[in-house]
Amino acid sequence: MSNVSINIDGKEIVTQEGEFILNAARANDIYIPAICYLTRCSPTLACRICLVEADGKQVYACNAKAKEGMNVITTTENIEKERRAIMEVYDVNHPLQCGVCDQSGECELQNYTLEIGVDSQSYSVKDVDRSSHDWGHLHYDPGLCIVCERCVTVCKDMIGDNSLKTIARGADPLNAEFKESMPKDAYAMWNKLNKSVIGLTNGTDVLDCTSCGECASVCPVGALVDTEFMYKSNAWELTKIPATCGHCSAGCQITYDVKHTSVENPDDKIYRVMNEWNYVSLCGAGRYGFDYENRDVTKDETAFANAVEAFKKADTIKFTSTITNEEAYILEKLKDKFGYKLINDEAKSFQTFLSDYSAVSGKALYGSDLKVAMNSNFIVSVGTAIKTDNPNARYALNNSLTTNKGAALYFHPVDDPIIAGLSKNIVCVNHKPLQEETVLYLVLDLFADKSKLPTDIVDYLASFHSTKTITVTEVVKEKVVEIVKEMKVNEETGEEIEIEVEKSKMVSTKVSKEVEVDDNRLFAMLGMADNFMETFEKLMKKKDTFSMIVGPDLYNHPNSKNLARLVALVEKYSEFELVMIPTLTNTLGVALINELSDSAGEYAIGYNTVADFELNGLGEGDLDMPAINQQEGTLTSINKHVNPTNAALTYGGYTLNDIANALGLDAENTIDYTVALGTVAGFKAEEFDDLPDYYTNSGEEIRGYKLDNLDVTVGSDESVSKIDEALLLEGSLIYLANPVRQFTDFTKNTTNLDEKSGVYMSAQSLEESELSEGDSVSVTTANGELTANIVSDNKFAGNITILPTFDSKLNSGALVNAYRFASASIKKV
Amino acid sequence: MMEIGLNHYLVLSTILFCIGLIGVMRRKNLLMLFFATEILLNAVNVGFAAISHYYGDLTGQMFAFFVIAIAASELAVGLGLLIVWHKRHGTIDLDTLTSMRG
Amino acid sequence: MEQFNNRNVADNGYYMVDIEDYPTDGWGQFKRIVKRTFRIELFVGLWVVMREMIKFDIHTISYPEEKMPIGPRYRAIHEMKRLWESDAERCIGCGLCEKICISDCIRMDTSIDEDSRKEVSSYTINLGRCIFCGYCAEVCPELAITHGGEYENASDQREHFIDYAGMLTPIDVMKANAQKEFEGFGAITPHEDERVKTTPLAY
Amino acid sequence: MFEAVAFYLFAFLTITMFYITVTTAQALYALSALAAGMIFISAFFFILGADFLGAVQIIVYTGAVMALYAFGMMFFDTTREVKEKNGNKYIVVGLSVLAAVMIVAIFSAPIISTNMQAFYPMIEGAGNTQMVGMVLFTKYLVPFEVAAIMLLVAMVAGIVLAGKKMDLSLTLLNAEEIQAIEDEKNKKVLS
Amino acid sequence: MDNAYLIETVIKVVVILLVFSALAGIGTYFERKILAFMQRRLGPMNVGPFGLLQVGADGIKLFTKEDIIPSGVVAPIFKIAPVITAATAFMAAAAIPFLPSFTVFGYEVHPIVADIDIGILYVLGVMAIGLFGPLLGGMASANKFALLSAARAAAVFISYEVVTGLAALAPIMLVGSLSLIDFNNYQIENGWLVWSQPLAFILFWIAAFAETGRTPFHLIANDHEIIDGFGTEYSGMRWGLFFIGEYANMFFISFVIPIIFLGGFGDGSVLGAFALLGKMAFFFFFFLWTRAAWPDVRPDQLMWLCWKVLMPLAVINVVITGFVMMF
Repeated sequence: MSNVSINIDGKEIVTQEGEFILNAARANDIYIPAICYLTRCSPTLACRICLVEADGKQVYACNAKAKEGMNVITTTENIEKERRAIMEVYDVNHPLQCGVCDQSGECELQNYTLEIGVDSQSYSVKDVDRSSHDWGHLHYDPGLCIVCERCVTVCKDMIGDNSLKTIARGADPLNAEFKESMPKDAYAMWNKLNKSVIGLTNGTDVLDCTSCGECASVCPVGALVDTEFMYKSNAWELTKIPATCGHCSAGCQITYDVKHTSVENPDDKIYRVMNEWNYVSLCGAGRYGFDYENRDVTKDETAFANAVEAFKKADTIKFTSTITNEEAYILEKLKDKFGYKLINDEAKSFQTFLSDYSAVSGKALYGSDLKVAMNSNFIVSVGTAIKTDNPNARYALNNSLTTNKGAALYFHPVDDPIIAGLSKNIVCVNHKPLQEETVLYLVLDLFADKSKLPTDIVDYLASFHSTKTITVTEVVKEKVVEIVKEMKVNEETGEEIEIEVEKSKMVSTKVSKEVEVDDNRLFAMLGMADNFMETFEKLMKKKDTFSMIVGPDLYNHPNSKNLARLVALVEKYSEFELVMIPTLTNTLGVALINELSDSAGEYAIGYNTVADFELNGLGEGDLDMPAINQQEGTLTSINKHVNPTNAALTYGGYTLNDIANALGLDAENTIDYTVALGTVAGFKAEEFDDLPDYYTNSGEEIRGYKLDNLDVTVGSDESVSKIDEALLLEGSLIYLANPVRQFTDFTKNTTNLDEKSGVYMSAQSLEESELSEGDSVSVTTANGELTANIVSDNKFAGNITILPTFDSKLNSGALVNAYRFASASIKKV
Repeated sequence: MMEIGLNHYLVLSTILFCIGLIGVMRRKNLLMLFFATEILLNAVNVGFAAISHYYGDLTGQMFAFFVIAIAASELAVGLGLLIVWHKRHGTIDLDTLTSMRG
Repeated sequence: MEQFNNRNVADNGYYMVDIEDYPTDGWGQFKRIVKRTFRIELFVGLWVVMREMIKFDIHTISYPEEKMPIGPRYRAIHEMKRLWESDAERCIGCGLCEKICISDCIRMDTSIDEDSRKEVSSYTINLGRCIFCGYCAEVCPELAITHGGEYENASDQREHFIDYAGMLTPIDVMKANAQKEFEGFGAITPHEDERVKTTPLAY
Repeated sequence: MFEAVAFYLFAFLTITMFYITVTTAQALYALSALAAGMIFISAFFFILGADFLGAVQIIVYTGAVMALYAFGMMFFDTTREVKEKNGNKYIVVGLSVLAAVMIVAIFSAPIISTNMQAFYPMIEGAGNTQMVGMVLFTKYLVPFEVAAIMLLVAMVAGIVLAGKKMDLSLTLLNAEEIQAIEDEKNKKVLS
Repeated sequence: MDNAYLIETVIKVVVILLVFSALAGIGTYFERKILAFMQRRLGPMNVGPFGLLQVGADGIKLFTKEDIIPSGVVAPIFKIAPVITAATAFMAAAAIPFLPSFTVFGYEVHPIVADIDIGILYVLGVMAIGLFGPLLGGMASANKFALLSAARAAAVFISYEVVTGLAALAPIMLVGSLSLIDFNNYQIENGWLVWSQPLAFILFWIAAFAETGRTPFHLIANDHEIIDGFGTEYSGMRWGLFFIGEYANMFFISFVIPIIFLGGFGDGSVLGAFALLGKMAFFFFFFLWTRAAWPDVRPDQLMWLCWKVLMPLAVINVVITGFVMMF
């Protein structure tokens, strides 16, 4: 897109062609009021307050696109009149209960009413019963609602749940005289407002969605609030502590809103999590899973002495990737000093995958990030349960589908109705497990520039193609003219006479034809529809930006090396921008910082994991450690950003740094190591306190710094092995994945996330296996056996049983060899 | 024993004088030294007054008066000197009086 | 404000006290003492106090038995009022008093009650820290928190200075219709209605 | 009998007090004990019929001399512990006893002999004060005057020695004058 | 020494102790009441009728209060100092003839504990010892305000002792005796000494304020600049002893001034006795009166007044008296 320059209120600004005037103005610090518009989402045109005059015509700034030489005036007398009228209308019948409203203090209705100076009311209408509803974890008060539809918009355009819609209000129509007496746009806005309120799409009174709470977050008034937070605290009492969400690898910007617990208890407590909802969207875990801190920890000196002793005795340190970069660096330093073996299986597999990838691509890291994915209009997702592996990747997928009119291919063995329901332009392919290579070959086949691709691969791909003749039924439309007799009343005489009228109509007739088409055997291998190629061609219309998201299924795949090379080839020889989803919060950081070993030694220390001596942020181990929301430090996100996070709550115990100091390292605080990270390839030597953490008005993310994607010298070997069709999993399958809103033991520890641990089965498989929710079953694989209760989950479909990993007590990982799928037998006990 | 004679007073005077001497010998602080001197003078006064009484002669008392007068003058001049000394040296320790030592 | 800005004290009935020069030498001081001695100023002082004693014109009151009336705008210990209509507490838990309090002595916990309404689950004013500025009463939208005239708040327990129950109008007083409305700081003035703009009511 | 009881009582008290004075390391004890001892000494004078001497002892010694010593103590910063010489304790005591006995023996030797005549015998019917007055202003007039002059000289000497710059009052001086004094002090230190 | 004399003396001592201890208490009541009236207040009103039992309440309070010995003080001296003040005040009473002698059941009572012939000198001497209360209390307190107070006590007492002595010297020259009984008798014959020695009277009176530390010269325990001076660290009854000493001293001085200058108890009649009590009452009242009316002077002004005004005047007075007596 080309740059254009427009003039807003006499200020010459440069923006991209097709950019909305509102966004262009915001990016240049020009203020245009707007209530219903959400950056990144499609304009709603509900509030009409962003009215501006562009080249003499009144347009809506959120909807009108910038054109070269456009002259925009943000306020005219008429516009002011409109805005004033709009705000007065919003205040009509709005309850005067700011005193008890949760939004009071950060309410946009309050702000705009005060700013526009509404001190009197000219309009009125009879109110209807608008009593409030409890929608499960959300509370909706239609009385307070101004029907800006931001909740509807964000649910549709960002989240993809489509759980909310506008429904009829059932109010009396407006007095017709207002049409004349009040400004035009205000009247139109009011007319619409008076007809609708927000309702649920599922027709019940309880939300059934992925429970992200984003709708409550974007609500400008107190109409939608979290039930848990409702009436707990006023906005101004809360101290906002900027942080990075520590649950998955998305590294979302959040603020912990913190206040003293109660009158009696002055200790801080997190009341809610807020975000810059214009630029970042949270998932349910990020929003509601905030109280996972390690509580009431004091300095237990004996435990600390034991820990130091254990460190002196140990030869192995096991850890998970839910740690900060600084802690990972401390572990690495300790490894250098004492020769520990660092064990972290999931990070190790990601590290291996990355290095295998680099061997072909010549880059240390994947080339793209979720922002690019969000702005692209064709996305391919391979090897990830995207909804639960990284909700932000799902949001990017959905946003691309809805606002960019994009299309997507979703390859995954598990049937996911939520992903399938994002758009009609997404094709979900539920291939069999271990077929990821086939998928990647298909992607290469469909998208790669064959002229550049190594010839052996081109040949191999060509071997799947054959021509076959199929009978195609075509619909041919023909114009048929027929004579129809009609009775007609003679106007003069009043008699009915029969006349003949000649009528022509289109008639479609089906014609069978023999057509010779290209048959791609890969489709059949993946169980795709025969006519996929047609669908694919439809999807590919007007697509110019491509993104591929690959996930953890590939890292743990038995042939992961080959997959990594294939992925690299896809990125290299097609237009795809590549994103890899790191398994856990800081897997990327750990993979870059630590030198990991394969096998453990004799005496292991575990950090947040089971070992001979456990350091634990969950409050269960031999020595307590702070949880992520009690720590300062940096986390490396999927966007290759090193994001700072701050301690929301005080922590009274020892940290890893204390142990390191006792063992001879020297740093006052953990964050002293932030600058030392610069010695790791890709990281920068920046002080923690210098790391920025904000978004600009144009939506640019200024948080921490971006990792350098370094070049890696590679040979010219681009060979990949062929598809091993013998790899198959027999029998009923299990898959290691988490339910929505759960990631690790930390999310399990929170009070607001109520997902139970157990064996997750879809309604379909429950029906087929004649089991019911709550039954205790034993799952047996070649590697082991576990017993747990069945949990029914309608967020996925199909016949695969899902075993969650967020509960380490369940120890579901022991059932599989690295790869997330396994064949298993499930019996009722 | 019950009849108190001159000897009793003289013995008392001796004891008090002895105490005063001990004080003069073992004190290092000049002010304490002055205190010991006052004890010496008082011991003598007791003797004077006793003799005066037992011999029906007022001369002893007269001397006692003069002793008191001397004590008062000694105090005035002595304290003045001490203040000067203290101003100059910040201490009134006997060990600091060494400027005449060869 | 003009009358406060004029700091030319001489024009406003103030006059400088004529301080005589201090004598610098002994003779001067002697002269002064003689002068003062013979002007018998000291005895004027003696006479004044003696005169007052003889007149026996006592200007104090015996405090615990008698008390001075205090003005309606006096800002002593807070009172939490109840609603005349329902005897319920007026406080709605809006938190404005908590916000405006400049000595940070008000704290409240709010929660949702069984009727889905906001309820104040605990409320304290730390009177040991309160400076009785009256902002809380002024900002209260419900006239729930007001200042009363109760200024005798001695106690041997600091706990007693944060007592909510003591500030709330007792229910029996309320039942007896004996709650006194506050006329002082922050209360509605008699002309409040004139300041309200009317809203059209079409139905 | 009263006389004996009084004598032994006061003798004991006096010796105790003076002993405390010379042995204690706490200056305030020394001062208090010395003052108490002075008062107890005056009791002997009252027992011995020298009423005037006793009153003078109290007024002059306790009222004036000790008060001045206390004043001095505050000046010299010795209100607390004082250091002592570390001599051989027994030698000190022995020498003191010896010297005291010798001095008292020398002075009292002629008195103990029986052929003593009273120079100024007591006059019947006159009080002690009157007799003291008579003797003092007749036979001892010249020594009395000399003593008076001595006291005057001592007073002048005391004032001159201790009273340098005593008339300076920092509260009455202005800043420049105080600065000048400071400068003068500093100059002395530097030179 | 016969037994009757002994018993009489013991009774007199006990009576004086009791009466003046009580008077010290009642004195505080009068002081508070009179000061209050002069300041248009009511004073103590709550304990007993017109607050009369306030004294008792205060006494109970002082006796039952915790006796605090702060760490850092020189404990023995600290403890004994208040006793010195109270004791010397009462010791001074030994030589004061409070009333003319009278006869009870045929036994002549002399209302004086010890009629020694150096009475006035004795009173002065014992009052001089009274200095040691504030002095030792202040020095032992380990408190800078107490130490300041001790220094002031030493300076004021030594200085005003001189004025008192010299002021009393002229009357002594006239009377020719140090016995207070002789003073009384002299004035029966020759008229009140205040007429022949007005200057000495005034000087003695002024010095009395300094010796008792009362208001124009209330510098030793000056509440508003050195807290409570030597009493800062004291609490309970030890502080109460200082208080009793101060008020007892005021009463004794109020007796001594009329005895020396205003004819004492006169010829021994009942009228004379009441006249003495009346005079005493006036002088005591005057102490309170000045406290209500006059401001305090500065310490340096006090010294200046003593050495440069009062003492020269006293010396001149002595000299003039001597000359008048010679010729």
